[in-house]
Amino acid sequence: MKKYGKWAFYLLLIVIVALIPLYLNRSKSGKYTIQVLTMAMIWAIATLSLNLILGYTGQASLAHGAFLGIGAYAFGIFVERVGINIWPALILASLITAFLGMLVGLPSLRTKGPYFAIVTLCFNVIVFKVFENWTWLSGGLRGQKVTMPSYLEARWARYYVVLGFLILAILIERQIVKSLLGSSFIAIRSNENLSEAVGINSFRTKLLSFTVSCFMVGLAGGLFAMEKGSLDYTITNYMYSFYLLIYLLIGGAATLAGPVVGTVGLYFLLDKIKGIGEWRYFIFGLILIVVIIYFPRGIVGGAKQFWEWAKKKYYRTGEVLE
Amino acid sequence: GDGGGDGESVVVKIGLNAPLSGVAAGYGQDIQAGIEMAINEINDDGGIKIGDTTYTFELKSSDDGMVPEQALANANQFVLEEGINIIWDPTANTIGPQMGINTKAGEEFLIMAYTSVPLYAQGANPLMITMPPPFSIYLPEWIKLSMGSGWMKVGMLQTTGAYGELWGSTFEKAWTGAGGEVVAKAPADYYTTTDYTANLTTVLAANPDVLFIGGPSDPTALVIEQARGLGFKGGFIVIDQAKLDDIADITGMEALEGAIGVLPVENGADFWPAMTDFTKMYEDEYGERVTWETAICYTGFMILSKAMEAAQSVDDVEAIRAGFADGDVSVTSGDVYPVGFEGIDDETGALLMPGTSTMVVDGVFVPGEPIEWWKL
Amino acid sequence: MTTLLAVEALTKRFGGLVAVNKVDFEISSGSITAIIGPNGAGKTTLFNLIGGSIRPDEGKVTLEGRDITGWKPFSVARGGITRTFQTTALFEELPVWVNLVIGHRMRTRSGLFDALLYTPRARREKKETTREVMEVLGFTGLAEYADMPAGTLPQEAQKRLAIAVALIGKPKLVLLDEPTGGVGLEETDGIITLIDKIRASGVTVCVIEHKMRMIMNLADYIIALNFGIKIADGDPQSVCQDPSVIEAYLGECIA
Amino acid sequence: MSFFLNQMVIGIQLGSQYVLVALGLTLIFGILDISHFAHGHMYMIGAYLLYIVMVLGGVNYWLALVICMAALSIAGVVVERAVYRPLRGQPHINSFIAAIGLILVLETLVRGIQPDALRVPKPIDKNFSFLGINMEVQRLIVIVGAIVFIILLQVFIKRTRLGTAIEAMSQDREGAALVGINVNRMSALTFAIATALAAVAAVFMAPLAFVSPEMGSVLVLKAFVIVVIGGLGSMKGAILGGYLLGILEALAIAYISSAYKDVFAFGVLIIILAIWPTGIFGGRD
Amino acid sequence: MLELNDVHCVIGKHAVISGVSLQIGEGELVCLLGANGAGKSSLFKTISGLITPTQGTIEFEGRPIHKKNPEKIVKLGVSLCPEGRKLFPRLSIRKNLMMGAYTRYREKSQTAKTLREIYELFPILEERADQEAGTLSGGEQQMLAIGRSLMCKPRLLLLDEPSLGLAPLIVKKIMETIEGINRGGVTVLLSEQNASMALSISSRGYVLENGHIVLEGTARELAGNEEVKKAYIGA
Ligand SMILES: Nc1ncnc2c1ncn2[C@@H]1O[C@H](COP(=O)(O)OP(=O)(O)OP(=O)(O)O)[C@@H](O)[C@H]1O
Ligand SMILES: Nc1ncnc2c1ncn2[C@@H]1O[C@H](COP(=O)(O)OP(=O)(O)OP(=O)(O)O)[C@@H](O)[C@H]1O
Ligand SMILES: [Mg+2]
Ligand SMILES: [Mg+2]
Repeated sequence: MKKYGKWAFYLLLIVIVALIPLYLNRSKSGKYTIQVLTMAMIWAIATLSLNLILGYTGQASLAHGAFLGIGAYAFGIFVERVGINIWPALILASLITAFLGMLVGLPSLRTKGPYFAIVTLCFNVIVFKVFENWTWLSGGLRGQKVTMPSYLEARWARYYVVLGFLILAILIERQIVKSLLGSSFIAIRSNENLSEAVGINSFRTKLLSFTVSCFMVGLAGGLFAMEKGSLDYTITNYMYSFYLLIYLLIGGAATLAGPVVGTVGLYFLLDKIKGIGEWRYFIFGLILIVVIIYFPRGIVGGAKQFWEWAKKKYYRTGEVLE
Repeated sequence: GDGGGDGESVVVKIGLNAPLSGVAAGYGQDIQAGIEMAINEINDDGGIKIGDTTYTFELKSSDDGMVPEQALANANQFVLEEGINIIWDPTANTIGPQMGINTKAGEEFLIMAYTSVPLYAQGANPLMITMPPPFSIYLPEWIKLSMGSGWMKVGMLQTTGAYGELWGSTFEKAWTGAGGEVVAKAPADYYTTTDYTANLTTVLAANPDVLFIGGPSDPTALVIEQARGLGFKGGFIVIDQAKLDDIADITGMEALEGAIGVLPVENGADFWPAMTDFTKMYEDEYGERVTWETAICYTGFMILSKAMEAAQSVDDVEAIRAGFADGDVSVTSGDVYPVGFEGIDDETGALLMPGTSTMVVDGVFVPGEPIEWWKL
Repeated sequence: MTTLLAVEALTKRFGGLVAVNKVDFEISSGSITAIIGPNGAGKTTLFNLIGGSIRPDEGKVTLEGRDITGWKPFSVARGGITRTFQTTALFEELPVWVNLVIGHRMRTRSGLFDALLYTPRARREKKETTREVMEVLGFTGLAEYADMPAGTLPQEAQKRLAIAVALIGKPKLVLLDEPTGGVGLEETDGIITLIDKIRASGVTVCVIEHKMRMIMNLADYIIALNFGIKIADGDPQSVCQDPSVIEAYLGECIA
Repeated sequence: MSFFLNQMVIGIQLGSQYVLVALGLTLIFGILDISHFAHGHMYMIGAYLLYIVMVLGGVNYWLALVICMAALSIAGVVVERAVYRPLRGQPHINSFIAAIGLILVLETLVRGIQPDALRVPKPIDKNFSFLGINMEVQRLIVIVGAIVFIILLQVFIKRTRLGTAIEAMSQDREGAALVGINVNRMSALTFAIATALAAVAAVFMAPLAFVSPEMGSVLVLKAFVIVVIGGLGSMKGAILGGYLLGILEALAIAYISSAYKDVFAFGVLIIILAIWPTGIFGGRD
Repeated sequence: MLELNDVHCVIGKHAVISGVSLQIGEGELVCLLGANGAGKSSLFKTISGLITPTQGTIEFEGRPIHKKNPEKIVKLGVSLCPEGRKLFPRLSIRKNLMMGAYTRYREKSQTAKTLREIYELFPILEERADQEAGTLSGGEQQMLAIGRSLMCKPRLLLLDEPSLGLAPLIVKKIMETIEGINRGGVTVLLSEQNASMALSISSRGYVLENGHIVLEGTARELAGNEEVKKAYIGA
């Protein structure tokens, strides 16, 4: 019964989220909000991908900005220069990102903890420099245009596409972390030496997690290109890796709702306070410090803890009453 | 203000998509100042009149931090939330992506592009106006000045990135075409590098006569200073992003001896009488020296308002774009506005404003003649 | 009885120190072997060498005749040897039952596609894992703690959980490094009983211990190390009376 | 040959700055385990302090060095107290988020107060020539000064009671408290020393470049890489790594390509970590 | 010398010490018995300041110390050899020991003498003086931990299961050493799993269960008590 209640809640949530564009699409400014939501959901997919490797497998990748860019460019180039239909292009772009992710993972996953973070950061810097300098690849100042088929011209259409992929990404991540494979991921996060001692090939497991994670971030990149309609080399900037990390930790790592809540919340906040100019970064910075101090497990983690605490209190009084 | 006419009065919003935070914030603010000055002047005069309606202007600025992704979002927000259809943008890397979205049906907007990169070279955009002259126009004169001084060997140390690379390759082609030699190349990222010595020693080891340098003004000044510090005695060819007067403030004129670049803005008064007053007006209001950005954007906005009048519309962007070519507009010249103007290249959308080179000789900026590049 | 594990001339040096020095011994299947010796004798190092977490400088380890020298820890575990650590190692923030699921992971095959598509194999293995977890929880007497994070368990329950995690992978041999270190008298008895049960269930045990009384009752065979060298081996009585063992380790024979 | 020598010297000078910043970071990141990404911004504050003290206050350069070190250590202590101490006991990566927050706050604040880049004059505005190398005296000051402070720090950490106490505290807080070490005071002291080193780097480097709000952001990235390459917590590693990166960059500009110098330098660093997964001096995991 | 009055402690949500009162006189060797999880280690931590009691007072030589920080309490002469050793794993043995004498930095020659005494007690520590503590074997680490807690020349020494993981011969030696230290004038509070061994050297003892003191008496009384025999001595 309880389980059905939960699913009913999720279904209701999806219905509400699906109805939003119907309301917003009536005005021009509503259309802009649709666009902001769409972008936020794309970033949320990227954050979910980081959640897999960092939140669940415990490896802090700082290269996800680069992989997002690689996915976006792969998609843009397939669509624009090769002339492939967008759907196979999206899959191809994700596969290519996953493959490159695996190549990067091979040397870098030999390292652990901060070493891994720095190796991936170095990798991101390199990718950024390469995209900056290879104008034949990145399109230089004009960037890379990405033309969408006419049925995706309307913002609400892209909103539904992205929403669909976001739900898919959440489901995929859920399937993985609740599975036996997921228990291997979590084991490595918890205690890598012990995992090895009980027969888990930690390198292969991490590599798999990283590759899947890169597939997802490549997908987010493709959707990014689809939504923006235009790309340039700055999309590979390592600042985006930092942002993904911020979204994830503020939202709540190793939870399924955390990445989505953190990303959508912060992305929206940053968009809304744009009007106050440069000082928005001051406010944003303060928010980061305060939230991380008072919600070390992020917003969702904190809420969960509170919920558990409240529940226990309830049960305890229940016991007394008996 | 209400224009004093009989009809109604409407406020027209103009968008500015510029770096207003971070390294290039000062640059964005110069642009902003030019537009603001023009708007204030027009509004104080009662706005522009089309039919019975009086129109005044209001500037909406949005910070894009030179991040294209952000610029695209800002543009969308301008168009959709504010109903804006004219957007000013002063950085080539953020204009490029916007050229991909500004013709979308129902969401058209006119890009007022402040960039010397001829972005239209790879395919014109029907809804874009480009203000400063394309950078390539200076090259023949600069090369002449340089080679006239007997400097045939150049070392290249301009900024990296797409803009710098474009400048570099254009320059290199022109230079070697004119019989010069590129003896060494060590471009540096002017936005992040704080010490250019390693680049400089590398280039100087090849004994160049002249250095091709430039990026934002401050780091460019540092390059010059460090080059002199390393004992370099030759000249500099400075790309148009760097302003020689700002550089002189930092390095002093002595270090600038032999520098070739774009004429400092105040010397523009030699050719365009209105510059003198404009310079003073700016200094009174903002308490610092005016820049080309401000002067050109001011002029550009004035021309825009004329184009609106010619088009008899403030929101039909295609008509406004066409209005730029209207005879009424092209009479304007350096007598009324601080920068000379002779109409528009209707095909590319480039405003026909001349550029002027200079060379520092014996501690003074010796100006060249304004280059009327559209006539070449 | 057949030989399960054979160690030949195993040697490990740390700088100038020879922590394990040409050690030979055999463990026959179904037995309980105890390793004793003074502190720093090289007992834990010996376990690390067998378990693969460090590589030997010389010598050979064979499991059922198969050379496993220099294998990575996870391969050794899959080959049939699991272990516990001297300072109890657990997946601390995870619930007890998840610790066991992880321990059982090497007996299951389902991978990415099973997870995504929830294939029959995934379903079957999940069921199988649940069954095994319940069984081991019962076997080690940890059922009451099943949902608690492992790190919050009492000392002695943690020790038992560490053994349970090692057992659930169905090894042929478990290596227990001081399973009763820091455990009180009554609880020690519980762990002794558990070790007996493990042997009875057909798993060979090798244990490092300092509690001689316990060893004397439990072990079939004792190996004594000192300065990395095997100084004695044999049945408990003979080792206990061995003068070199008494001098280096026991002080007096307890039995 | 003299060109190569020249380039090496410049590499060493670049490296000197890296080493000073990286050494402070080794203390904070390698020893206290705090991802203090705002360390570069403390360096930036140090440069502004120099401007205030020397240019506005008219104080002598060397005295200004001392004042800046003192003032910045206090700033470091404040940062530790206000931002990082409340985070103690949380997952390590959380300090990274707080640091990013701090970066945004500091940079916006400084730019809000003074948007323009500033210059600081050189204390000795001369050049010197030696073995075909011709450069500013200030660069010599950087090189020699860095060596002096490196030695001072080494002696402090390895030879003094307080230095060992810092190391001890970083390895086991409870154990440290039990032998009578005031752990809070030690964390504060560590921050004070680390930021004082950042001040040294800033005071040495400021006359050679601009003082601007973003001057520290690229530097800190490199410092992090250096600390990790050298092996976490290893001073030797930070020193070697810092000079290595400086020389690599200088040589990459000279012999490979200046546009790809980061690609080359960071590429080499990736290779190093692929060979030694815990850094050159095999710091802890 | 040490007096606990109705001390209560809470860790997280668990009450781990509930109403413990005990006195230790100058020069005594008192032992603390109790099953796993009874709260022995928590009590030690409370005395040495790592845990602040929620209620009750602790006095050392007449001075209240229950609100003091651990480093202050060490300075007063109370030293704890903790459960889990809490060594500095990447410092050498010598530096670990020198850190033990952190509070005695003014007495260079005295510390050197203490160091020599400890080396005599555990020769292996001198042999390996430059080895990093983290690479020592379990038992070697325990010796180092005891050595370190002695370096500050405490007047009250708290030993939390010092024989943990030590070989029988060493355990014997340690017990003798503790007796020796006590005879030298240091008051000792000792917790042990090996109750018979602990009782054999101590003068008095307390039995702790679930955070309460359930029994106290002289060593001989306790050793004779049936319940103690059954639960902690066996056979
Ligand atoms: N990584 C290492 N580096 C240097 N020496 C080491 C290392 N690991 C272990 N040693 C040394 O090797 C010797 C054997 O250690 P080991 O841990 O095997 O002893 P042990 O027999 O398990 O002792 P205990 O009963 O005290 O646990 C010890 O002297 C120890 O100091
Ligand atoms: N950090 C903690 N979080 C939660 N509970 C704790 C914590 N530390 C101790 N406890 C609980 O407090 C109680 C007393 O623990 P303590 O370690 O003091 O017992 P002990 O008598 O020393 O046991 P042992 O013989 O195992 O060392 C136990 O029930 C333990 O589970
Ligand atoms: Mg051992
Ligand atoms: Mg205890």
